[in-house]
Amino acid sequence: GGDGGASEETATPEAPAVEVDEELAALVPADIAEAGSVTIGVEASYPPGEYLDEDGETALGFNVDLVTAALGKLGLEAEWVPTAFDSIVIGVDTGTYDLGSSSFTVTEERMEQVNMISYFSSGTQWFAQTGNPQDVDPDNACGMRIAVQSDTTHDADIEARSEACVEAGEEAITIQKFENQPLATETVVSGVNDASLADMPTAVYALEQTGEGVLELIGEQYDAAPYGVLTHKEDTELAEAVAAAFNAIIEDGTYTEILGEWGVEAGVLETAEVNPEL
Amino acid sequence: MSSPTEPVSGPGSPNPTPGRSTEPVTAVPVRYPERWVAAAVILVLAAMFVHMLFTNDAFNWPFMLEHMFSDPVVRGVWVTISATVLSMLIGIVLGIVLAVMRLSGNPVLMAVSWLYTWFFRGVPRLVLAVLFGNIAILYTTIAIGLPFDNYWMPWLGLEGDARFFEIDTRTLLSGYVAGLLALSLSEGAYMAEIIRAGLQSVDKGQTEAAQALGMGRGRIMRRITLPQAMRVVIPPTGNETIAMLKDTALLAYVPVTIELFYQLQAIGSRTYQIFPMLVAACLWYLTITSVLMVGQYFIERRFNPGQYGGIRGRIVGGAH
Amino acid sequence: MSSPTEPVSGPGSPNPTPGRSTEPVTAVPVRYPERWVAAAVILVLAAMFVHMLFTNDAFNWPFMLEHMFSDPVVRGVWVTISATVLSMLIGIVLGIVLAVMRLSGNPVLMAVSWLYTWFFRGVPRLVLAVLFGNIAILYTTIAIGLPFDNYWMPWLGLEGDARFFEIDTRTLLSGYVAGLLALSLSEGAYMAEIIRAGLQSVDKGQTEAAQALGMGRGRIMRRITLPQAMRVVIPPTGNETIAMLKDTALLAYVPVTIELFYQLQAIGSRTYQIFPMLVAACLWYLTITSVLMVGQYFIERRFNPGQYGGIRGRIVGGAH
Amino acid sequence: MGEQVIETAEGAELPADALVVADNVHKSFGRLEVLKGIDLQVRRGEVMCIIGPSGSGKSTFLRCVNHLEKLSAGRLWVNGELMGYRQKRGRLYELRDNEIAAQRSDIGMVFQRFNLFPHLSVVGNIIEAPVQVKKVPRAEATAKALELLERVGLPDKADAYPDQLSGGQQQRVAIARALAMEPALMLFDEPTSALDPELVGEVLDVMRDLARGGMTMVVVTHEMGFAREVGDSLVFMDDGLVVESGVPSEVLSSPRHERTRAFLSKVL
Amino acid sequence: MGEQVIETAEGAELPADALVVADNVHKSFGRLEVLKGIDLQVRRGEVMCIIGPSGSGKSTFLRCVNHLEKLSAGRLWVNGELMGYRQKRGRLYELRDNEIAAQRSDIGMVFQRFNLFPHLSVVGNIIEAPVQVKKVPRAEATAKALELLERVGLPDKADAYPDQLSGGQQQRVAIARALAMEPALMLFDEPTSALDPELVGEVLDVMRDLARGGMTMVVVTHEMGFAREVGDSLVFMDDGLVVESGVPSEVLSSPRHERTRAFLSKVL
Ligand SMILES: Nc1ncnc2c1ncn2[C@@H]1O[C@H](COP(=O)(O)OP(=O)(O)OP(=O)(O)O)[C@@H](O)[C@H]1O
Ligand SMILES: Nc1ncnc2c1ncn2[C@@H]1O[C@H](COP(=O)(O)OP(=O)(O)OP(=O)(O)O)[C@@H](O)[C@H]1O
Ligand SMILES: [Mg+2]
Ligand SMILES: [Mg+2]
Repeated sequence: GGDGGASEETATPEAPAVEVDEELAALVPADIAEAGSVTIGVEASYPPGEYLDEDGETALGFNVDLVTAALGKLGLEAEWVPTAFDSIVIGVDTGTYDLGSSSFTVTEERMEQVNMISYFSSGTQWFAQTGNPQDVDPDNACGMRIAVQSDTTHDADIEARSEACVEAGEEAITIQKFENQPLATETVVSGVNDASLADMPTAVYALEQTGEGVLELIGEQYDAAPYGVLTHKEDTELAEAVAAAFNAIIEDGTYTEILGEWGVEAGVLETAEVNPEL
Repeated sequence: MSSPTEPVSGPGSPNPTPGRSTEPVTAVPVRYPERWVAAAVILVLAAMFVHMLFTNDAFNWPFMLEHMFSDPVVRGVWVTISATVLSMLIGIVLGIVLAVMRLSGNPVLMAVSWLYTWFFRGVPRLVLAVLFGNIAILYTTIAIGLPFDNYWMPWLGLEGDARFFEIDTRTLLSGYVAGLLALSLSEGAYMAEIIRAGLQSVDKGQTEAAQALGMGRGRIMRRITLPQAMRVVIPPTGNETIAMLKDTALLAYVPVTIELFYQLQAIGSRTYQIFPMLVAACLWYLTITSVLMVGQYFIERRFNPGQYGGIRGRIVGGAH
Repeated sequence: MSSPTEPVSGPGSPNPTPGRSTEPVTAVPVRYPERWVAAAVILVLAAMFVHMLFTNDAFNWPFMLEHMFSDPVVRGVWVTISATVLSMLIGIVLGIVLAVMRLSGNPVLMAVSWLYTWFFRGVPRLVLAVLFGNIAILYTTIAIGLPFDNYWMPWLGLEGDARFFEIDTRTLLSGYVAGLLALSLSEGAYMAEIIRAGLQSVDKGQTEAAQALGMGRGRIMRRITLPQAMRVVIPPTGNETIAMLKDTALLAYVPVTIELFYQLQAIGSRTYQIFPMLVAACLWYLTITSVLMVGQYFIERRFNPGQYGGIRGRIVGGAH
Repeated sequence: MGEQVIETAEGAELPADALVVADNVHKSFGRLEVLKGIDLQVRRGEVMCIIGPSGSGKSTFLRCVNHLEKLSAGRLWVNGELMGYRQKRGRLYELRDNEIAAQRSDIGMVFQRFNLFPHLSVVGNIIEAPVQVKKVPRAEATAKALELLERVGLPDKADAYPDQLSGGQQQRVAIARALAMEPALMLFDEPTSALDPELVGEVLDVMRDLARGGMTMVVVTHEMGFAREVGDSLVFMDDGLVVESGVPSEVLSSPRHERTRAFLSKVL
Repeated sequence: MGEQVIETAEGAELPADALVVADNVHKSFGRLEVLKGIDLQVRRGEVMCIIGPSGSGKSTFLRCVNHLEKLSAGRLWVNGELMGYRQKRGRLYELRDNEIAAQRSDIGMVFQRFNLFPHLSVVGNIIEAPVQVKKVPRAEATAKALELLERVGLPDKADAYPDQLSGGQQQRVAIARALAMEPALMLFDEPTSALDPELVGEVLDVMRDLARGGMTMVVVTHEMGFAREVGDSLVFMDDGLVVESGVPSEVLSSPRHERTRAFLSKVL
């Protein structure tokens, strides 16, 4: 591993203050407006999207800032509850959480179960050791050793690429699936695997954390897909309000400000939508 | 009405006074209404629970049934079962060796056994799974040769190294084998404690009798002490097996992702039908647990015949 | 050189033939070179392991030491310890009740105990943690009243319901309490098996002697049988405690994220220093495990005095 | 002879001076009938010795007396109380655990294999039941225990553990333990047969003392000398029945039944 | 008397007809000296009975004979072999576990508490050692076991488990188990003292038979009748020393030492 302590000290961006938009606030369901706050389930282990601060309690990240800003437009306080992934979806389903937000990629299958409000777009980004010593080419990775976080869209992506290799009569890709991205990244740093692919922001963050000159990006991001905030399937009212709030911060520039601070401008989305067409 | 009024006739008091009280004792057993109330409450609660299971939408039974038997899940069941069985078998053998070492009286063996137990009870299985799965990060190659050659060879003025051959660790351990190793090594430490308790519960007269017959230490352990320790060893071993069944989910950290729990979770996170998939996991684990418990019942009966009729008491000794 | 050549003098053969072989027996013990070789190999391997720990960059010791004692982590240690202790205490009490029920001979109690054990051994703790953390998924409100009112009230032509008061389950259980409940209920099932094995290992003459003294069932259990079962119960209970220490990591699913392992992982994923944080977890768990093992040693000695000098044998009976 | 008679709660009439009345006691284990109708009466202060071949049901009978075994048929009274049951309107009702325990606390029993509690010290063994059952204050119970240990000749073993005692010492502690409950009746089930010959004497001495003190005792034993010297009556059991009973010296010297004669010839 | 002499591997000269030679055997447990210098010789075919008060070291001596206890000082030979050690150039070397086991397989031992293996049937108990240690084929060992059961009078108990037998039966199985190894020497440690008087006869009968068959036996016992009738020699031990020895009838009727007299008066 590199000496990750180096970038430890980089100041985390301040979330900008937003003003309440009374018109939008009126869209919020009465009970929530009355409470004045929403609870949001978050799996805080996916920097820079969402992760825990050094106090071990506060959620940080660009997702956190975006959602907090949007809710600010609605005059709502955001209560972030760090939890495990399974618990977020179940919690939203049972009303334990009003929203779920954790770098969730929007898919058709998922939208059958919950409402998803798109607000950010992330593509897939490959990276390898500096200089790409194994000469990994994302479009022809046959026979390489590739690390990936399991159960992500990238997981499905690399599986498909491997199958294509086999069909083309070439060697399959050796895929190693890890429970989390840092572990996958670690194996690229140590040379156990040749490259990895991840969400673009995550890949950038990995580069920062592993230190200067250890890793580098390969190629451009591709297959951009939106991230979505979850609400209960029947909570369309709240979903619409949140979507409108996102559009409001896109409008007034808070949105780009936040993306800029976190260095993820590449993920900018034109408009937020409830259950967008993919 | 009986009336045993015959006088007590001097010192030879036990005068037979037959012909009375011949009815068999068919007493009304003590009533425990509180138990029946408790049972009724439990039954009602259970009924409400089952009713909830079938009426609560969260369970989404049709979806669950559709995916519970899909190919990758069924394959996962077999991986989980095989990993459980194999790691328990290795763990038990290791546990026996460690327990015997611990009780051997030999300070070297005792220390080694203690250290092993300490270390592997202390380190979480998850960490072991990660470590064994990623051993390549720690050692990129494993070399057979003389140790610390990089220190003493230069010091002796020698060049090169004292390694006879090297293996690339990326290919040494397949994920499954690495995971199995992590689970077995950890289980060995736990089994060692259980087996130690079992061995200590066997009367030492048994060992002496076997020694007096000219049996060697190993044979006494195998043929006399261990079988008698089984009675005490089986129930906690059942616990360990059932816990291991669930711990195979840690294989995902190795990473071995063809395992049952991972597969169910994968479906859950793909479709956001998390809860039905958790219930599916429960049903699968309950099924396998039931099979294991039946197995435990028969093994217990095999090693503890007295308890189930047949042989009377546990205490060796004449009728008393 | 000794020469006991005195003739065997008729039937009274044991003629004292004193004055010879007076040297004390100071024999050379059997040498086990293989043991020393094994010990040496183990030592070298351990040395290499330790050496690797300190020289391998992946471990990044300075980083680890810096974060291992940060406030949230230390708080996490206390949460983990308190959750372990509390859930084991509740689990043991539950286990005793269940084991006694299982051995009571009363079919109702036996069935209830069996069902409980079956269910809670079968369901993974992770699922229990999720369920208890989100109990609302099963029942959005918990109502105290007559059961199945929605069926029989309309049927009897009544309106309204037969519920006396209702609680919103989302506010019923705090996360910590819910998690504790999940762990304790599960532990109860495992402890029940362990304690059953212990109780069965006590000679039934002990119960009879206590009965003959006029002691009631509960008192016999508490004062006579349980203390004697301890010898067999302690080592597997030690296992359970140490396993529970690690299983408190499941509290994150409830969610209770102020727990040790979660906090360490959070640092790991924030900083991409996974290995140092895993090692920090190992060190913390090893430390707490060591304390627990010391505790176990003393408890074992307390309940098993014969083993550590003091009392001679285990077998009640005269010198032999 | 016109003895005095008392009427029990069930309406049965028992001789006033009988402490134990067994009325046609039967006991079967499954299909094995072990007791086939035992009628016995033990008066207050009487020492009754029971002899008989192995398997004749001696232990089973003693265990019936303090309800460690349930009768299959017949009735058994101790101290005017039906053991283990309550009779109401002609029906028997089992007693609750604590009621049976209360009945048993009047009856001391000494087992062949001592059955001391290995996890308690000698004093702990003795005071356990008084403190727990009779709620005697611990200090008082301990004082009493030391007195009893004196009486059985073990004043210096108060703090020893059972494992540290010889068999004879263990059996004497077992007797002290039973006496600590101040029972009206003592049952001894071959109290000396697990002992070395040298140790037998110690235990018999204690029992002899007890008998002299007026304790009612039922003793299953093979020590004919003891039976002859201490016993007020001797009962010979075989195959679940009382074959012969009477004054010990008479039964021993001139047994009336063939079976008794055969047995005595082997044992004496 | 000019007896024949054989020289052992260690260079010691032993009487040719002595099966057991104990030479100044000492044994201490910690600071407690239990055996204080025992000198004994048992000839082939001899039946030696040992008596003595409790704690005098009788059991400890027997356990020294088959090396269940290690001597503290002195030497002990069985069958011309030093038990438990090899002597080379004046130094003693402990034998390995399997070598000691081989020595023990020539010596049968019967314990006071039987110590049958509860998880094995009667036949299982008997054939265990022959099959496992001597590698006798199972069928052959079983045939032999049935023969031995016949000899100890239990032909019909082959498939019973120890828990299902009376004490006397268990002890006879224990004897059969020891005999199955065809030992040159049998050690009995109070084989009848855990038995009811009626059952004692059974076991003594078997031992009597064995003695008649020429088996060398060392018997710790309190059965003076047996010692008188069957024993070739009688040893009285007290406080870790042999106080008196000789022909049983002589020792029993006219003991030379005060201590022996006192002991016999209590036991007889
Ligand atoms: N719990 C039981 N289940 C089945 N059979 C039993 C049980 N207890 C005793 N028996 C049988 O009842 C019979 C009488 O046993 P009991 O112990 O009363 O005899 P005993 O006269 O005391 O003999 P001993 O002198 O050997 O002690 C025996 O055949 C015995 O096997
Ligand atoms: N393992 C041991 N550790 C300490 N002391 C022991 C041990 N074994 C025996 N002793 C002591 O050695 C002495 C002799 O014991 P041993 O059993 O040889 O006597 P014994 O003559 O067989 O007596 P008994 O007739 O009661 O069987 C006793 O004081 C006993 O307490
Ligand atoms: Mg009996
Ligand atoms: Mg002895």
